[in-house]
Amino acid sequence: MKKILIANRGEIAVRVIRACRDMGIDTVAIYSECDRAALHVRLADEAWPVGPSAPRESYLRIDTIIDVAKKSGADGVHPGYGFLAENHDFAAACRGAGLVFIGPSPEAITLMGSKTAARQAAIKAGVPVVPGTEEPLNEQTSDAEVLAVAERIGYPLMLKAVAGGGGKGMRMVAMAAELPAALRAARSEALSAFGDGAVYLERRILAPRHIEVQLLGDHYGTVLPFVERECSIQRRHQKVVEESPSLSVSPELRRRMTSAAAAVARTVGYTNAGTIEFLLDADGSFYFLEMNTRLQVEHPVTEMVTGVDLVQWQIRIARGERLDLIPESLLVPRAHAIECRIYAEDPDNGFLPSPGRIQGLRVPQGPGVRDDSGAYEGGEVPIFYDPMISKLITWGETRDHAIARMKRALAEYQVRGIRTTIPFFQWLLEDEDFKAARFDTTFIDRKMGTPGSGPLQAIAAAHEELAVIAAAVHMFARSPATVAASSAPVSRWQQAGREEALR
Amino acid sequence: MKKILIANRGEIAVRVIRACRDMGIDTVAIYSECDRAALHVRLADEAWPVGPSAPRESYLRIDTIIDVAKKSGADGVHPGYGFLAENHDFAAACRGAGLVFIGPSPEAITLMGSKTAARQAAIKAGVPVVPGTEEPLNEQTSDAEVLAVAERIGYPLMLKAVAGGGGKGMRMVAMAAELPAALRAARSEALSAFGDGAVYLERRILAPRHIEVQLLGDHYGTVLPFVERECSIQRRHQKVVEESPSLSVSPELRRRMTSAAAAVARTVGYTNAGTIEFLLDADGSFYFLEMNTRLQVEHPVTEMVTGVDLVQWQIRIARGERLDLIPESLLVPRAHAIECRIYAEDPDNGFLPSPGRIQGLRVPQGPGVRDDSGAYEGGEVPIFYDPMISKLITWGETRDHAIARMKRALAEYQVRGIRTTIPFFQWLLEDEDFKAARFDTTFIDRKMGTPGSGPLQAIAAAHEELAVIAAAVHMFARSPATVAASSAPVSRWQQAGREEALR
Amino acid sequence: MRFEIAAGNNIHTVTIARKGAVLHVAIGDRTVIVDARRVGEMAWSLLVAPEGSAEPVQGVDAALAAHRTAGDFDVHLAGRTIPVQVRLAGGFGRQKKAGAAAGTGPQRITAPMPGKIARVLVTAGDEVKARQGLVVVEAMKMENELRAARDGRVREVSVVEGQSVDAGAILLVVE
Amino acid sequence: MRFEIAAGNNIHTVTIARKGAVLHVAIGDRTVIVDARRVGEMAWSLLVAPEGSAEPVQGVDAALAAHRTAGDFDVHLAGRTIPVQVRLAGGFGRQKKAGAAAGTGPQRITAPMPGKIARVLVTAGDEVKARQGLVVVEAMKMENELRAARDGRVREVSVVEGQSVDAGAILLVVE
Repeated sequence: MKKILIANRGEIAVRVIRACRDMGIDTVAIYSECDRAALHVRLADEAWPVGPSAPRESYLRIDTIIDVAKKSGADGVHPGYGFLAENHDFAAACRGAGLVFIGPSPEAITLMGSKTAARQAAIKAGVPVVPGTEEPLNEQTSDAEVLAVAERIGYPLMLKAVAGGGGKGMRMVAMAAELPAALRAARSEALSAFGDGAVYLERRILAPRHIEVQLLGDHYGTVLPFVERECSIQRRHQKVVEESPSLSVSPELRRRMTSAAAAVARTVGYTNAGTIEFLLDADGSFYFLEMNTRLQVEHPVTEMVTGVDLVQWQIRIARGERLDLIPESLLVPRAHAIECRIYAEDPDNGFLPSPGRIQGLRVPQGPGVRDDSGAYEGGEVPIFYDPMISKLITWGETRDHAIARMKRALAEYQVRGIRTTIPFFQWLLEDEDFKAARFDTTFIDRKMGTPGSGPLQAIAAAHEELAVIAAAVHMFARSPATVAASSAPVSRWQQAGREEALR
Repeated sequence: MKKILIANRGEIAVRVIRACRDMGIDTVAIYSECDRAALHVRLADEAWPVGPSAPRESYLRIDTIIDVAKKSGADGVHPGYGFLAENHDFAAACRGAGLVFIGPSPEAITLMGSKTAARQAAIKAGVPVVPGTEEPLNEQTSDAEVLAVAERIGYPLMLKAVAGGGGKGMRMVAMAAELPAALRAARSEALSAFGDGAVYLERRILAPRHIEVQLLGDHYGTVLPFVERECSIQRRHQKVVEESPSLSVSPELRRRMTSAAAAVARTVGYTNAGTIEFLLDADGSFYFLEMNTRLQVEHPVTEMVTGVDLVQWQIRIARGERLDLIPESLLVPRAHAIECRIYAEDPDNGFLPSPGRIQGLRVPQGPGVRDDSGAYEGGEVPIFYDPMISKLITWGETRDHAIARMKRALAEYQVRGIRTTIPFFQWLLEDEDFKAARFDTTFIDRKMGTPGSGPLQAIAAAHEELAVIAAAVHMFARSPATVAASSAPVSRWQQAGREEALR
Repeated sequence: MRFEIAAGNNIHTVTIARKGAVLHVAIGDRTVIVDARRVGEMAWSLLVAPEGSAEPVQGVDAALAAHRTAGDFDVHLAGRTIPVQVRLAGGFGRQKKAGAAAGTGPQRITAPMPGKIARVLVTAGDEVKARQGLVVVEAMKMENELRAARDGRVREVSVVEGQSVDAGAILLVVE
Repeated sequence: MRFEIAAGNNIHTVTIARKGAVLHVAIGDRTVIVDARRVGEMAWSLLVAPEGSAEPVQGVDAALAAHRTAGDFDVHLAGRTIPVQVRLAGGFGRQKKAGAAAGTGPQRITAPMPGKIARVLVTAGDEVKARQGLVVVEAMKMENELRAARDGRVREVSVVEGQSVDAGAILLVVE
């Protein structure tokens, strides 16, 4: 492969561009109207327009994207995550056009992409699953029929998109009365995110941990699992913090979970990168939840503790290389890594989306810090796409060390002009239960729902006073009277910003 | 230790601040007049002025710094590298004031800081040294006397500052006629850098590699060596690229060199971080060169391949902790790391210093990249100090991978408004000999001195044309006629930059 | 120079004056000595004298982001984001009166962020109850339902489904 | 709009015009179609049509840094730093004449960078040889000796040891 088209945008497109550059492979970006000046467009070797801003008219347009791939002379396509990453038609269209799809086969996507079929595969591999519906409930299934199925499974239960992933189209349903509204919302979300409104039901395990196993499989039958990722810190079924390893997984449990994950993948002849998600119950039993047939958002924590570049390996596998990594080395984590997903959402205002222009950006640097970002100072965060603008990952000699570095990095991180979830993480990382790794998937909702657990943005009085001082200084400096009489620094700054005339 | 004063500036002050923050320790920065707005001042918990911009009036003022440490309530002092880091009077003054000096004892600094005494210590430890003068040649030594000593050693030879380090006060002397001028220059540099103009002479090993061994020693007699660093890529005896491990060091040689290094340190009862520098001859024999009794600029490459935070360990050792790292793990490098020192020098103009205001800064991000920097957009690079503004470090699964990532990172790195050595590294990293690790300490001078080896800034015609287009677009966009008639993006940008009035 | 600055639940009266190389910032009955250095168009390196001291040594790296309303900022410092509103002395008094007047008038439902109108749930003339959903704004693949603050009647609907709106745009009015 | 742009050893005549959403940039006898989007005060995302194509798809992320002389820039792209000088059409003709006249006159020794005068090696009236050291400027702990370009006599020394100088400052004149 000499040239790869990245059928995605944002931080993951940038991530793939970087991996390609490290391999000496040319890159082709695609962009919608509002993304003309996005970072992935700036960093790619080529960039082609694919349509208007709405995803259905651009990043989900298989025909346009295949056409661009051919015109640009690309010989491979990386789908990233989201958009078309788990769309078997897209994988098939790539194959049909003679392009290498950097991911599993269309057949594997179809099979594991159906959450209900995937459950069957897990059962076949001898891996326990959460009790739930055998068949998908498509858009034609009436509310009454769904209610009947739900009664059989019992409440509380989880309503999930058959074509789902990333928490989209997922709802917890505590009682029958909630089902119709939840069904409507989940279907609408699923339809908009995946183009498929079918859902299924699963019993809700109370207070489970969400543990997942990264896999790589090559075209010669080798499937290798990696040390687990702990992804229990979720808000609205959306992961917000991930780490590796999990403090709740002993080496013995790790052996069993990673073997189970690899067994599921082998059962379906899986190739390229994929992830098996499990629920880990408080009693130590685990259940197959679903398989993500693509790269995960949180893949960097695995990279940080194993040293393996997963995107590079996706490409190497796709071009026919053998997976010659040492299996044992992938199961022994090197210390600890943690990731915080930085969303353009306002944690002080119900996590309301906060798109807009980034007026100022300071990215943290230094030892143990990695920032995978699609943002830059002056860039726009559009209203049309997922609000995640970057992923901050830290590595430390211990979990405490990784968390300490994360706190340091968050304190250095400034994203100005929009609101982000950075303050939310600062609150979270101070929580005693979080620090002790005492949590499950209900953690955030419980903590944030507890009255008196303190407002998220618990601004200390001292910080408030300093903010008042800073604002006063800023306004004072720019008032005409004081600017004229001010000292060198201010005027020199202004002078430096002045553009000289063309002579 | 609750509060540490960092007796330094620039990237290393920032590096130490970050380590302290990771440990929950408060930080006190010091600043000279021109550094009021420097990054280390911005990031520290406290910042105290210590005098005018000239180093002798601020960063070298032991009395002022001790005074600030006491007034601020600091209980520890980290000297960084350079300035007072290898000044035994400073270490002693800290001790006298009841402050923990985060480094070796004043006695060890005195002993190993004298390059001639250090040679004696190495001989005592059974480690071979380069033939040279036994006694320092102080400022009173006449040219004639020095010439006489030089005749005995034989040309070519190296002239070095007794109090030296970092390549300062060092000159290669090919023949007697060159000695007086070299002596004058080396003494002047040494005096200005270390406050001591004494020099010594050493036989010049032809085409050696510069290999060094990082050590940590605690207060309970444990001295642990780390996998070697390869530092042969030097310009004017100043390291510019460092990596770990060295491709020229086999595991067997590593065992011998690291044991020799540890033996020297144990002989002098060394504590805290230090580095033993060796010359490695083409025949595989190695010679003790000197010991640096401080943290090295290039310590991050060791951190990247061992996972050990050396600055944290300096602090832990200083506060009396035991060095409980697993010795073997420090000698087995995890893949490969490489560092490029970004200097504010113009490689197209004889590496002329290039201080000034940084008009624009884009720092590379993504997997395997670390930037330890003292720079920020809008910040000044002063004329008074070392021109190094940042260190770019990459890690890769192999040396080739680390180099590929370095090239990618350099391509993303933009430092605008001053000239830097970034283009120099892009030239270097394409060199076939460099890529094959076929080099010694004369590499850069040979490569750059070879006529027809191509100009450093071999700008391809295609890039030149693109630069012309970019400049034309920029000038076109800002001419009054076109700005008025221009499309949305330009005017929106300008609008966003406008400050609104106070109502 | 005198400001009123709102932060959190407090409105501080702040007087600021240059004295030689430093600024004296009076907040309430305390005067803070500040050495301020601009490090960007909207960024400051402040060194602040701790309580009881005249030596400005406490480091505060502060950057501001301006809101649409003049004088409203997010102040970023110590990894926190603190919204503040700055007015010239007396500014809040005037504003509060205006606000109070508006409080009793019709409810203007505005877009909390830029987005697209996913659904309009009412039409002009409809009677609505407090907490009833009026309009759904979609941004970043999330739907946000805006509700009525109190009972009333829809006077005017200014948007249609599918329309893009800016933050602050008036979507409908309930009286 | 027409410019003369010097880069490397070449002076390019460049004509630039907007045609719909793109720019047509004529360099010599080739016209390049460029889709330009500003991404910062001095930064551009350019998409350039490759030779023989009308589709602007080749990505060029370019940022500029202005020198003191108007129209002189460093262009940063693809990790390279490329100095260019932009003049309105005919600008270099005028400048070259002025430059030629200066070439035969007295040598003005100027500071190549901001720094401090470490040593002055000559005094007014001294005869100097080509390559002879005249003054040493120190910056960033490195000493840089400035030498005479050809034989002559020192007419004027404008600096003293220890003095700070800006880049471009005239240090002494040799005639």
